[in-house]
Amino acid sequence: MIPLLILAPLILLAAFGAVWMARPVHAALMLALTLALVAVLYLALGADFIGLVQFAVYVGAVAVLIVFSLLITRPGDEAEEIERRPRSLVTGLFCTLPVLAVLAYTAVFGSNIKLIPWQPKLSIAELGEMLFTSHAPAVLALAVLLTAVMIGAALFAREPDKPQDDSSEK
Amino acid sequence: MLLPYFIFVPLIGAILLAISRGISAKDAGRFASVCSIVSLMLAGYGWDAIREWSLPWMPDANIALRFEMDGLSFLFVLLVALVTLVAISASILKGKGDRAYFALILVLQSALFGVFTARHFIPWFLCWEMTLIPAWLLIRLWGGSGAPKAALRFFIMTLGGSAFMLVGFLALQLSAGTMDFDALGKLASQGAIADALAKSFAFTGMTGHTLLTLVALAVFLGLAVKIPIVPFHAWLPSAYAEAPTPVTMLLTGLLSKMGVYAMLRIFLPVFPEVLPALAPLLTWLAVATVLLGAVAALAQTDLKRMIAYSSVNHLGYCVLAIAAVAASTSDRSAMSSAISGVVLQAFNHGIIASALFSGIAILETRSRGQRGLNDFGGLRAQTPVFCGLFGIAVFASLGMPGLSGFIGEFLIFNGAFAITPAAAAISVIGLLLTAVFLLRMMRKVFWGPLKPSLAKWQDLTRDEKMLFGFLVLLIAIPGIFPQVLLHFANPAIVELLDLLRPIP
Amino acid sequence: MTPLAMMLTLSSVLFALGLLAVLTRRNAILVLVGIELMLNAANLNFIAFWAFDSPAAHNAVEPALSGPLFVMFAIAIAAAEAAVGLAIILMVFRHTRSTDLNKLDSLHG
Amino acid sequence: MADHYHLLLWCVPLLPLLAGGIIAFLPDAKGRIASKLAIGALFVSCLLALGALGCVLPAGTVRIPAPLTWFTFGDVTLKIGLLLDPLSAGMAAMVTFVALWIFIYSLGYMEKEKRFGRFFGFLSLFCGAMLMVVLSSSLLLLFMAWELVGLASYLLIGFYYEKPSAAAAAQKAFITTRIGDMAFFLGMIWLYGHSGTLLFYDGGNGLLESGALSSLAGATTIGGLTVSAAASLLLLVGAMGKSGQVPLHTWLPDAMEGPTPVSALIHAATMVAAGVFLVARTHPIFSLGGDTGIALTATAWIGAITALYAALVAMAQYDIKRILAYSTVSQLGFMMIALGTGGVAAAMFHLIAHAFFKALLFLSAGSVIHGCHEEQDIRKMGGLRKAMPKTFLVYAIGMMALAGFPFVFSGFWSKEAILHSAEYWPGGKGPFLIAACAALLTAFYMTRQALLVFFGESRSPESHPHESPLVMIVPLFVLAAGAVLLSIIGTPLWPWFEKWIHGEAAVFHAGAFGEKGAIGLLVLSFVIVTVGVGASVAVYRNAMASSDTPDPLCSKLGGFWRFLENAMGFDAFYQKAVINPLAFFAGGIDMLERMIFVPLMGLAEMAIKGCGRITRASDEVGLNKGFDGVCDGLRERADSTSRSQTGSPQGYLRTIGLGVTVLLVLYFWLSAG
Repeated sequence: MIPLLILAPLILLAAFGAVWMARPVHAALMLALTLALVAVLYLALGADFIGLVQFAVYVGAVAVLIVFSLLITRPGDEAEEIERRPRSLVTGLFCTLPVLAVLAYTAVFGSNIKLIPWQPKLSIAELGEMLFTSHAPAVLALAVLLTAVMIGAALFAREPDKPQDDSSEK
Repeated sequence: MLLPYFIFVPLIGAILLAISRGISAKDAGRFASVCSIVSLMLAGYGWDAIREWSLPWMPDANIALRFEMDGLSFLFVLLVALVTLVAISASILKGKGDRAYFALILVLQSALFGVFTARHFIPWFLCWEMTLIPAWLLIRLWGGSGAPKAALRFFIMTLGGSAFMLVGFLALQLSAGTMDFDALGKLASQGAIADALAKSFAFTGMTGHTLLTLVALAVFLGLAVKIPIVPFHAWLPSAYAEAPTPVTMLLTGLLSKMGVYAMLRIFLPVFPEVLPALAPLLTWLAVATVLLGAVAALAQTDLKRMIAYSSVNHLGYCVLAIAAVAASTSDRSAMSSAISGVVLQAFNHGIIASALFSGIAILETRSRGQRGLNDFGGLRAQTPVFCGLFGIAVFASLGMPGLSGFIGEFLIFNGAFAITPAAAAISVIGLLLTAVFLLRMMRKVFWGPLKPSLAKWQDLTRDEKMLFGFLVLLIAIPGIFPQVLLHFANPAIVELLDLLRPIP
Repeated sequence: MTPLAMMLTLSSVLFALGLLAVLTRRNAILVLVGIELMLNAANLNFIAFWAFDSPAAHNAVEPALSGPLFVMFAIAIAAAEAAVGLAIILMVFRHTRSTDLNKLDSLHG
Repeated sequence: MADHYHLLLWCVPLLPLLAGGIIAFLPDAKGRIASKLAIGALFVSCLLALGALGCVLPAGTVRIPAPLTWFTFGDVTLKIGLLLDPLSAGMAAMVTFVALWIFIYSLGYMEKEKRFGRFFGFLSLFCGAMLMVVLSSSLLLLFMAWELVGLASYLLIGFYYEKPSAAAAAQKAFITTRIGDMAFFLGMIWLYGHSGTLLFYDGGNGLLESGALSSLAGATTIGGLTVSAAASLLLLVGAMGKSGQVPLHTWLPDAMEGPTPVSALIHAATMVAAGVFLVARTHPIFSLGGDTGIALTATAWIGAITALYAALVAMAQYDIKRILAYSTVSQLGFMMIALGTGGVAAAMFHLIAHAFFKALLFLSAGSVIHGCHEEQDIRKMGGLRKAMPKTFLVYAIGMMALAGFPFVFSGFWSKEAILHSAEYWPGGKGPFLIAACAALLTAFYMTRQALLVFFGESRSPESHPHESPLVMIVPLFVLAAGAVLLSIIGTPLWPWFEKWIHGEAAVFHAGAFGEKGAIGLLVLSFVIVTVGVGASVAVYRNAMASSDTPDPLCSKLGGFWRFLENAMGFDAFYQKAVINPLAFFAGGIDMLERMIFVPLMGLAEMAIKGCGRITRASDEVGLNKGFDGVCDGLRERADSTSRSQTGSPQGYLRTIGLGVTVLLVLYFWLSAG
């Protein structure tokens, strides 16, 4: 209960930063922070393995990937971003707030299921066994998916053989 | 399972020709002739190996893609392969055509194979109509100046006839529940079709016999246009004359035979119940066809039109024999003579007409397109070999014994005279007139003093000699040994006879 | 307020924030950031239900690992998605020299 | 033995046919091999034919090899084969023998010919076909060979095809005989349809055996004729075409356009004999109606008319070959009389005797023409007796045989036999009287010809006639010997030939002349010849002073003479009555085609096209206006709608988000409610 109470505001704060920061790199870094905090929350809740995975994959891979992508691409115009924010914020909130309202309503008032408290303990052995027995097809499918993604991403990201007409700008 | 494949060999060849860019017209022709030879060999092999092939297509409606090759089909398939080969060779020799031309000829060949082997109306009719498109294109695109009009007429007339035929067969499908030729033949021999028609079309208030007569007439119309029988022949002279000469060979040698074949395979076995009623009409139309063809040929000055009319005349004999079979009730030996005569006449006329048109093609090539009766003269002195070989074809055409034309005519008249003596006796005048106009052609083109403009003509080249020699062999051998053809056809003919008049 | 409700509220807000990012940020990469946030919100829910409800009480035969398993798969798929998404964005960038979504309107009617 | 015999018999017709076939495809421009091949083949087949004759010499011998199956149609098997009886053996021996000498003669006559080899090829084909006609044991095979004879004659008459007249004559010959052939064809299939067989003799089932004959005689058909009579009449028309009987004779004089050996062959051995042979062969069918049945009566009268007509026309001709041609027509008429009045043997005897002396006459006429540098007009000849003594000698023999000079010439005895059979014919004396007149005329015109050609002074002094080479003279002497010696076997004293044909043994019959009427007939024949010759000598002895002098009879007879000279106008009549109407009719049919059928088809075409137009119009009004209108409207709406598509992804997302939210709210609202 206590780690939750501590971590929740931090997570929200970091997430807000990720959404609000005008400079893309800052936003990305705030995202990394958010993900890391969520990982800590997992650890605190007893899901050690998931937390570690979250760390490794999200913080270590995805966030870093995003940062690199930002470095490769030309960042947009910051001033324009700030200038145009109020207008886009209005429409964004117009959509977001009803969603938040519904979700929050459900979260606060809708969870009337009867819970039986326990000491959650994630057994890595059991997890592994399940992964390679009953969930083996899913793992295999995932493996194929990841392979395809790897090849596809490499293909997409590859510099084209023949430079386009805009290559003269380089 | 060879039967369906030899049908597709020319089609595959046509597709290959269509997609292979950049080969010369001559190579295209060679390739087409190779396809033709391969299908000929496969057909010959198929005679021994496999006779039947069937694929249920819409079993609920009794529709099957059923093909079968008996002796009768085999002779016609053989004729298709031979005449196509000759037409392709003649085109090559004439320097006519390109890739598309040869591809269309091969498509036509494929469809003709289908027509002569299909045993169910649906695949048969598909092939029957499929012959029309390549033939139309061949006349339209490679023909003379009047070709577009002639081709359109050909197309419209035959298509119109087919439409009636389709309606007739739909009526049979609705009432008898099948369009399979053999099944219909069996039903017909039990006299069941008229009853079925009467039941299905009770709302018309007509008797089964009347209905069946109407259906038979509809089918007859489709066949009559194709053969053609007077008065549905008017498309023929212009189409034959305007088409490029090798295509004319295909038209007269093969397309007209479709009608004759269908008469034997469909018309006689399916409608025996109304044949006696229709026989007088058929007989006198046949006599009219014979006489009109011969007399009109007498008045022609265009060699191609003359031979075209002579084809009308020769096919008239086939119709005469078929009419005799229709009229007969019991004279089995006369009927078998008539049917054998039809088969032989159809086969031999295909070959002979090809030879005659090859000769005209040679005349046309040498004279740069002239083919008038009076454009030539005295060629025998200049081109003795050509004259000799062409003369053999001419004499075969007028029924000289020892050459193939005679046997068919003898059997036809033998059968027809026993059943319908008056009609046969009148038709004999046709035989006489054939001699008159053919010999007049020989005299005007080959005999008499040599025209000075023809003094530089060369005799046949080696290739032309080979082509003509091949045709002359095909003319001479069945003339002396008709058994080579009858050996194949006779079992089928006996079968047909049994079907026509079931032994009680 | 039960811990579960708190967790769910947290994830709701996180989801809304992600959605806001998706809808308002003009940089395509930052839209991807929003999507990651929304995915994480979903993952939080899985873990929450796993952590605050005993599976034994529901007579489960198998070990109660559905939540973590789903999270595992979700993380893997999210990684894949991020990789492909970023690759696409890179390609778009190479074409248009921009990652500004407002400029990518060739589907405009 | 029978089998070997069978093969050898087949060789008789097949050897010349094969030789002809080989020559046709032989690359032999000069014809050196061709002539040897043709003569060799014919020589062998002549020996075989003589051997075959020897086989059937004993009276009553007939050999019928087993027929071969030619082909099978339906359940029916068609058989053909050869037949050796006195009739066919005698004919075969005559044909091969006479033809052989004509071949040898041609070696000399055609020596300078360009197409020498081709000529021998056609000759071989001609002989082979004729031998097949003669030896055939089946009416079908006979008909086929008959047609081949026609083909060969067509090729030979048109041998000088560059000459339009030769080309026309060949065509005329083929077509005129084909008129007869078609009748023959019908008669044949009629007989076949009735009796179920075309074999003459087939162990009791043959066409000429009692079973078939009685069924033929029993069945009646149109006009109350029996089938046998009707079929016989058709066969007779066929024979008339081939044998040049009135009114189908017009081709025969025109056939002179061919080279002279061809004329000899046509007139003597191969072509015209076929018609007479056909009637002789099928005589049992002809005679089914009795001696005065319609078939035999028709035969006799047609023969009589022909004999008289041709003899009259021959009187007024100037062309040496044309006179001989009409004399052939006339003699064929005699043979027909003989057949009609019941004497197959007399007809055949006259046929064979005639073959010898007519071949002789034609060949010597050829020799005359050759010697006079291709001159054929007898008005321009004269006095050739001195220039061509050998030719004159054999010509005189031939002429006397034809005219029927008494006792030593075969022609006398054969004609005497014909007159004999005609006289005792129960059907009337008409044919007999006409035949007697014709015989008198024969003596008259033959004497006229001989006088004009060989006697008197030459009427073309500038020409220098010369005797022909040995290769042409020797055959003439051989044939002349034949024309004389044949009389031995045909006299009433020892009528061997007549008995042999009928399968009986001949005995020497010393009292023959003592029989009733025999002496009278002999005297009559003698008188006829004497009167004919005498009259002719009286008229023509010194009549022709120069080639321009008109014929003495011309001035006396006037118009009738010119009528005869034009062969009684048959050609002009046919031109007017048959050929022109036919051409007119053909033109009419062609017009019919162009004016009626093609427009009718045009109507059908227009109807179909009209349907097409209507369909198209209805498409345009109904479908296009309706369907296309909807489509156009849709497209306009779509244009305006598509403007709402901003292309901005976030705009779409917002819309989706809003939509999802609304749905969620609705869901909760409703589920809560």
